Amino acid sequence: MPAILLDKIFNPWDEIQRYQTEHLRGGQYGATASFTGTMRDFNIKETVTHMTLEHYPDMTQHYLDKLCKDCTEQFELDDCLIIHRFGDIRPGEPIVLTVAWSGHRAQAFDACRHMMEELKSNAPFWKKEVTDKGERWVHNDQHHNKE
Amino acid sequence: MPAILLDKIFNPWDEIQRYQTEHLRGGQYGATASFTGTMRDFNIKETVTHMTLEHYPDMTQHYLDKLCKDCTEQFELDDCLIIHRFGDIRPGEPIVLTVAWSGHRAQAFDACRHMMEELKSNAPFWKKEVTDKGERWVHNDQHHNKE
Amino acid sequence: MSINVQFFASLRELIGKQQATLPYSDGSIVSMVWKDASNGKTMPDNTLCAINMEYVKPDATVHDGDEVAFFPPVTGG
Amino acid sequence: MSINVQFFASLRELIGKQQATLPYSDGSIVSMVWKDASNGKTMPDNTLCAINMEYVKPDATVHDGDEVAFFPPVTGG
Repeated sequence: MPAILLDKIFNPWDEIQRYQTEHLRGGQYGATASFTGTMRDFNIKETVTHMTLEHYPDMTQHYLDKLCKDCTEQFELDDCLIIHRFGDIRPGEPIVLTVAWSGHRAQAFDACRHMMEELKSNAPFWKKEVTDKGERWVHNDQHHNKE
Repeated sequence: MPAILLDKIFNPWDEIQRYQTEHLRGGQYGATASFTGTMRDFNIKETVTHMTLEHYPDMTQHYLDKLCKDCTEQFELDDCLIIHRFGDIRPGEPIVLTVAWSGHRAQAFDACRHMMEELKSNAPFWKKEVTDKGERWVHNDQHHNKE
Repeated sequence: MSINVQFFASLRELIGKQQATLPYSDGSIVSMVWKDASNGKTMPDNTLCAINMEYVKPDATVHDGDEVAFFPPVTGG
Repeated sequence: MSINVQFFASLRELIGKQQATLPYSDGSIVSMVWKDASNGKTMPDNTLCAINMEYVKPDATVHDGDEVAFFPPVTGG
């Protein structure tokens, strides 16, 4: 049940597949729920070239590790996975992946969603838009990606 | 927003990736929620070698097509995808995949789950266990896969 | 003037056939189609019925040329 | 006898530094650490505070050797 912070583009489907192959047994889990958040090019003024995602490395890692551990217990998961980008992100690139493996679909869905909601509310990440004229911090009421 | 009935094993992650590449534009969607239901080897008596999934081809296709169409409208999705097996299925193999692409995570989660709940309640499929001593129909209160 | 009847899963095995063609009678309803196609067997309580791929109640009216299907609770997904 | 203070995102820019080391004073609380480290700037209303990677309120007690962090509402995910 790892939480992985990445400063490079990643392919969520390859990561799920790889994690499953390496860490789970084929017939063990009956239900896999996943969520991928991607940077949209939509709603972004044309001058925005990319986003920079700042984080508080130790606390972010600590927070996400604890979130994985707590979710696994609370929802009785077989396993879970969180991957989150930091650094420069371009439109169309995945920002976050949450995955829950469980024996039961309700738990898988609930856990996957809970990870996203908790992460969006509490994980120490801050988005900044980079434009050709300068930079500006994204606020919670702006909708540049999945929100 | 296709619903695909398959009589062969499929890789859900490859299918999501392929569908996304062929039918969606990179920065269009911000949120992708997926659910995969897999046949467990757990809780199944050792003599069960596989399951056979019977369906009512025209009605099943009709039902799933309508479910995709209705979900896309109801949850204002960018797109959705359902893949469901029929025929012989072995432990560890995926049975069903539902995916929702949306601008917003709540809609993606809600739609993905709604597709699964509706499908499990109403799509004309019937599971039969095949053992070395014979066959028996699975009832709703049995838990051989993600339920 | 006929009706195409389909049975699935455990009902197919109960009735002993997958398909039957019945003559259409004016004013026929789904439960009458069951009776005729099943040789008078009792319809199991939880039986689901469909006309032309849409779920209906056993008292739904059948029309000439309809496909009427009977099956047990579904267990897909 | 010291405290390590960290500022992130817009607060880093507001304060003009990422990090500060303050002498530890007995009975110190988070809001006092802000005051000392920020040269008396007003703490923005929605500021979040953490001690040693755990969220705390501004009136939480600080201990010698703690890492105290200040940052704006998070916008990850």
